[in-house]
Amino acid sequence: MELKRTVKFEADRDPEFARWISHTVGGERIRHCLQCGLCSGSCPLSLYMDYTPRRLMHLSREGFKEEVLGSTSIWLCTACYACMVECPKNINITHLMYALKQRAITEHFYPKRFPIPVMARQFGLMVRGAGRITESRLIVRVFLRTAFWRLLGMSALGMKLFRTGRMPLLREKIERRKEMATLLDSVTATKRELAL
Amino acid sequence: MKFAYYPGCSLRGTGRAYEESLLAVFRALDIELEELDDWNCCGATTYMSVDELTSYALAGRNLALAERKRQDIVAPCAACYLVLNKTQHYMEDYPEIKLTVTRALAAIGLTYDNHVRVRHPLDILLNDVGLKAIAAKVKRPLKGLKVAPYYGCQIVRPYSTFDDQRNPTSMDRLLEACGAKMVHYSLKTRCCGGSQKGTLPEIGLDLIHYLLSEAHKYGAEAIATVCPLCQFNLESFQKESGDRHHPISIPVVYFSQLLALALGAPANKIGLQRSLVPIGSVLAEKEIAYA
Amino acid sequence: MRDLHGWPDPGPIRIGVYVCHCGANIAGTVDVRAISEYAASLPGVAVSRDYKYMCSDPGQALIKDDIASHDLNRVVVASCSPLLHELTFRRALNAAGINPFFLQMVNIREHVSWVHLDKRAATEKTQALIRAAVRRVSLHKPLQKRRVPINPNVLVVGGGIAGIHAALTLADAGKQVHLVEREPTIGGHMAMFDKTFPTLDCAACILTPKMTAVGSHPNIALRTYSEVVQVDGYIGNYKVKIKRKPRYIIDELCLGCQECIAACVYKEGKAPDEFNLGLSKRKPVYLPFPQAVPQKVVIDPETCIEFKSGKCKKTCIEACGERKAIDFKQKETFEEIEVGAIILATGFKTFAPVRNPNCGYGRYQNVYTSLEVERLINASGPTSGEVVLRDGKRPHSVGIIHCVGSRDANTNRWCSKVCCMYSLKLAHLVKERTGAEVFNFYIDMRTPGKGYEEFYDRLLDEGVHFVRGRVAEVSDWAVHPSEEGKLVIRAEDTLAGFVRRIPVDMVILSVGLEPQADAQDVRRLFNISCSSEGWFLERHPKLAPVSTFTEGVFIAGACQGPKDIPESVAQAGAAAAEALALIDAQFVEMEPYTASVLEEECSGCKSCIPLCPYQAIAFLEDKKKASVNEVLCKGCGTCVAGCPSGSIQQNFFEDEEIFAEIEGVLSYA
Amino acid sequence: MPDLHTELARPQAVFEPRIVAFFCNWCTYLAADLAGTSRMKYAPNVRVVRLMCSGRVDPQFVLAAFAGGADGVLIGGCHPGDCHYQEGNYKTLRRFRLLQRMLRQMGIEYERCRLEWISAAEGDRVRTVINDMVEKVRVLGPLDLKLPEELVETILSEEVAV
Repeated sequence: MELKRTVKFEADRDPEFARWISHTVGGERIRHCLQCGLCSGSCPLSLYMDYTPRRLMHLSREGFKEEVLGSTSIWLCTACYACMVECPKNINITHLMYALKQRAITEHFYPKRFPIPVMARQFGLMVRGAGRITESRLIVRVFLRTAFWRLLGMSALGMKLFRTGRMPLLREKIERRKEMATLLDSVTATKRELAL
Repeated sequence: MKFAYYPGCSLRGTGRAYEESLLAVFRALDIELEELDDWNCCGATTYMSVDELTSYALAGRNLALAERKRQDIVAPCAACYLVLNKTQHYMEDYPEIKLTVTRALAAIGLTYDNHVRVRHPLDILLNDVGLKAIAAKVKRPLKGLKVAPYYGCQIVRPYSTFDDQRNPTSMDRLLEACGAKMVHYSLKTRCCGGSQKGTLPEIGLDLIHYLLSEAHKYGAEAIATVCPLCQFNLESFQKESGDRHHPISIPVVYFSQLLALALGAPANKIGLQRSLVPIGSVLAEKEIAYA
Repeated sequence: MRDLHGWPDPGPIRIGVYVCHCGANIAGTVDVRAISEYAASLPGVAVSRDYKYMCSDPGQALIKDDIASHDLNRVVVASCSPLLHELTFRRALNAAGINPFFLQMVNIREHVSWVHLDKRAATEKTQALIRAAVRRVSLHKPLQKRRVPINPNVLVVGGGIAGIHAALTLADAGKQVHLVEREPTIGGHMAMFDKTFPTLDCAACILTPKMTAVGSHPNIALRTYSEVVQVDGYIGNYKVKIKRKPRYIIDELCLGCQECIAACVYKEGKAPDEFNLGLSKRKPVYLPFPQAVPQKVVIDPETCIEFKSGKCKKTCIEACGERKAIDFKQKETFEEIEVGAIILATGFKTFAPVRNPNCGYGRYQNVYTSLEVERLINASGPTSGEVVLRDGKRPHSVGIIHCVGSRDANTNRWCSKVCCMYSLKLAHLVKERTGAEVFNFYIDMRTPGKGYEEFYDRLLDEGVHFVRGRVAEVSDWAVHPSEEGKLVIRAEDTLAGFVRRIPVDMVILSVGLEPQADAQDVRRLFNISCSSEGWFLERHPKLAPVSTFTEGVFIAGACQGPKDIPESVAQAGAAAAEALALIDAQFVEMEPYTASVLEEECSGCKSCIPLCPYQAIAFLEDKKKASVNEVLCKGCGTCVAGCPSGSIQQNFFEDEEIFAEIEGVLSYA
Repeated sequence: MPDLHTELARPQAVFEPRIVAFFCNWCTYLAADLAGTSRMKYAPNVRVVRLMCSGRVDPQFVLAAFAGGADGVLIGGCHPGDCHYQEGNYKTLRRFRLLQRMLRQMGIEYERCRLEWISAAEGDRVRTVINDMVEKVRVLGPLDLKLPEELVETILSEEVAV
C-alpha cells in the first residue's frame, strides 16, 4: 500500500491562478458557484473524469493550479454546453473549460502525443494556409503525429467515405488566401499588445 | 427571402449530403441562397479551445463579408452556427474581444457592426416559411416513418432563440408536418462525443452507442440529425461501438434529406447514395417511393 | 416673476443645520465636519452642528435645546432617508414649540454615503444638497396635519392559515371583520396537508377548529367564492367592492347534508378534483373536502348537464326537496363594504415543474410534485392515505428532489425556505407508509427553526439517504440492467465526488413557492408594491415587516415571501395587531400635502379637472373658478403642474420651494 | 485603424456633468433608498429632488434646472399602471413628450432630459440609469445654453403646461 500526503498547505495554492480564472472571459460568476454539482450531473463525459466539473470550478477559484491543469477533465470536455444552460448560477462553465485548456497548453500541462493540442495546431496551420479545412487531410496529419497505427485501423472507413464521395482529397481553399495571414498576425499583435 | 449561405468546411467533405439535400429543400420552397463570397473556416470548436481570439477573428471575417452584402447568414453546420453566434455575443460583451476582431478585420479592409443575424435552417423553415406552407408542398409523405430526432448540442445550446434549449421540438414539428412519426426518447440533446471520437476513441464509442441503442429501443427506423459531425459519428462507428456493446444498425440521415424526400426530390440528388447505412430498405418497407 | 439667483429675504429666519454621522455610515464617506462648517457659512444659518447619531435622544435634545437657546425657527437635518426619520424630527420640532413642517431633511446616507466611494465627490454632493435644503426650508410655511376618523371594520383578503388567524384575532378583539376568499372554502394550502413539520401533528386537527371558529364567529362576515374587484378611498376609509361568484346554491338554505351529491345523475366523479390536484375526480356538484367551511356545496357549470343541455333529470333538486337550496339561475352579485384597514393574506402558488423539463414532470407518470404527494398521504385524499404509483403498486424506492424551481437563475433565484423541511417530512411519511428506500437530493440542508435540526437528525436515524447534489435529469434511459423499467435520477454526489445514477419507482419534486399568478393585479388593486420577484413589498424589511407603503394596508403570510405555518401565523398576528393599533386610535393624521386653488388667479379654464384621478376638483359655476376638495385630495400635485396660470399650489411642495431646491443643488458656493 | 488607447481606456474626463433628478416619493425615491441599503455604487453626479408624484414635475422645473446650470435632468416615476396616485405618471409622460419637443427647439439634446419608470424594488435600475445617463451626458459635454437673461425669464413665464 502506497500512502501519499493529501493535506494541502496554503503554499500549495496559486493565488494568481485564482485571480486569473475569475477575471478571464467567462469567469465573472465563478465565485457564485454553490457547488451543487448540476454541471457534473448533466455532463455526458463526467463519468470518465478524474475531477468533476464542479470540483474543477472550486479548485480553480481556490487556486489549486496543479490539480486543475493536470486534470484529465479539461481534455474530455466536448463543449456541448449542457452544464452552461443548466447552471443555476449562470456560470459560463464551457468557456472556462476552454480557458483552462488554453492555459494548460501554454504551460505544457498535457501528456506526450496527446492528440488534442496536435489537432489544434494542425488545424491552425491549415486555416492559415488555405482559409478552409479539408477534413481528409487534417485527419491524416493528426494521426501521423500522434497514433499513426490507428490510421490503418481506420482505412476501411476511409475507403468507404472515399467511395461515397465524402472524403474528397482536393484541397479546399479560399481565393484571397493572403488575408488569412494578415488577419491572424493582427490578432497575435493585439494579443501581445494587450497582454491577453 | 434571400440569405448568405455559409456551408462551412464539413459540408464540402463528410457532410456533402447535408448541403445537397438542404439546397434541394430551399429550392423547393423558393428561398434564395447566395453562397457567401470567399468564406473561410469559422474557427470551429477545436480552434476555439486553444486559441479563441483567433477563432473570433476568423468568424468575424465571415460576418463582415455578409454585412457588406447586407444579408443574414444561414449556417447549417452546428459548429459554425455556434461559433458565428458566439463571436457576435462576445464582441458585444467583451471590449477586448471586440477590439481585437475589429483591428484584425481592419487589417484586411473589413468592418463589422453587428448587423448580421446568424440563422439556422430549422429556424428559417419553421419561422419564415412555416409548417403550413411546408405541409402544403409535401409530394411524398413519409407515411409514419419512425424517426428519432437527434438535435445534439450546439444548435440549441446555448445561443438558440428559436427553440427551447432543454427540450427542443423544431425538428419534430417539421418532420411531423411531412408525415413522419417522431420517436420520443430521452437523449435527443445528449452529446455524441463530437471530435472526441477522433481523440479519445473509446469514450466516443460509448456515447455513440448510448444514443443508437436508446433510439433503437423506442422503435426508431432512422435517426435524423442537424449536424455533420453528429451524423458522421452516429453513422460511421455503428460497428465499432457495437463491438464494445451490442450491435445496432440504423440509418442516420440529415433532417434535410427527409424533408427533401418529402418535397419530392430524387434520392440521388439529396445525397442518400452517400449513406454508409442505407435507408433504402426502410423506405421500401413503408412503400415510400424514393427513386 | 421668480428670481432665479437671488436669496429669499432672510429676515427673521434662523436656521439650525444638523449633520448626522450615523456612526461611520455617513462619516466614513462624507466629511461631516467640513459639511457642518460649510453649512454655517450659508445665509440664514444660525447654528450648525454634526453629531454621532442625530436620531438618538441626545441628538434630538440638541435640536430642541438649540431651538430654545438660539431662537431657531427652521431646521435642516442631514441624515438618513426622510422615510425613516422625518417623523422623529418633526416631533422634536413640535416638542420644542415650533411648527413641525419647518423641517427639511437631507438624505445623505441612502443617497450619498452608501452609494458613493469617492469621499471628495460625496462631500461635494452633500454640500449641494444641504444648500438646497437651507434655501428651501426658509420658504416653508406652517402646516397642520389633518385628522380623519377611522372606520373600525377590517377587511381580510385570503382565507388560508394567515388570513384565518388574522381574522380571528381581530374578531376576538371585538372588531367587525370581512373575510374574503376566492375558493369555495377557506383553509388554503394548509388544509391540503396531512401532517405538519417538525412535530408531525395532523394538519386537519389543528386547522379545522380554527376554520369552524371563523365560520361561526359573530364578528366575522365570511364571503367565500368571492373576490375583491375594486378598492377606493384611503387609510381609515376604504370602500371595497366585492364580487360574489354564483355557486348555484343559496347559501342560507343549504344545510351541507350533501344529499344532492349522492343524488347527482353522475354516479362517479366526472371532473378533475381541484382539491386533490386532479389525482381523483369529483361530481359537478361537490363539497371541496369533508371539513370545508362553509359547509355549502358548489355546482360547477362546466361539467353539470343542466348547464350544458338543460335536459338533466335534476335529481339533485329532488334530493334537496323542501329546502329548495339549488338555484341554477343564480348570477354573480356585487356588494360594497366600508373598512378602515385591510390585511392581505393571499398566499402563494407552487412552482410548475414543467418549466424545468429535465425533472421529467408530465413526461413520466410516476413523477409527482410534493403537493400531490401531500394529497396521496392524506387520509381523506384520493388514495385514502396509501402512497401508491399510478398503477396502484407500492413504490420500493423513492427519490425526493429538492430545490425544483428554487435557487436557480433559470427559474426562480430565491430559496423557498420551506422545502427542506417538508421534504424531510415527506421522506419520513413515505418511508413510514411504504417501507421504501428514500433518497433526498439536496444542495444545502436548511433547517433553521425550533426543533427542525432535531427532525433532520431523526430522519438520518431512520435510514433515509441524503445525496448532496442538484439533480441533472430524471429519465427512463437505462444503462445498467438494474435500471430497466425504472426512473433513473442522475446527479453528482458532491460529497463523494462522482456522478451517481439512482433508479427509483417514484420521484417527488419539492417544488418551490412563487407569488400568486395574479399577484401583480392584486397589488395594483390595493395600490401596494411588489419586490422584483413578485412578492408583496413590506414597508421595511426589518422594522415594518407587515406594513406596506400604502397606509392602512397590511400583509401577512406567504404573499410577502416564502414562509412556513408558524411564521405565517406569527405574521398574521402582527398584521392584526397593527390594524388594531390603527383603528383603536380612532383618528388618523394625514400629511397636509394637499393642493388648493388661488381663486383670484384662476382663469376658470377647467384644465385641472380631468387631471385629478380622485374627482377632488370641482368647478364652482357661480364663481367660474376651480376648487379643490381637501378631503378627497391625496396630494400628488399633478393638477399643480398642469395649471396653465400657475394658480394651484401644493402645501410643502410649492413652486417656490421646489425652485429654491433646484437652484440650491446647482449654484456653486 | 482604431486607436487602442482611446478605445480601451476611457479618457480621463475632466468634465463632471451636473444632473438634477425629480423622483416620485413612492417608487423611484424608494428605489434610490433601496440602492443605498443594498450599497450599490453609482456616479455622484445626480442631485435628487423629492416630489410626491412624477405628475408634480412642472416643465418649468426642468427649464429652471437647465437655465440654472444643469447638464441633464432625470425624471423618475412609477411604472405605467403602478402610480401611487393611479395615473399621475401618464400625465407626466404626456407632458414629457411635449417638453422634449420644446427642448429640441432650444437646442438641448434628447439625451439630456430623460424619463424613466423605476419601481420601488428596482434599486439596481437606479444605478444603471444614473450611470448610463452620466456617461451619455459626459459625452455630450457641458450644456452650452447661452440664453440671455431676458429669454430665460420669458421661458419661465411662458405657458408650457399641458
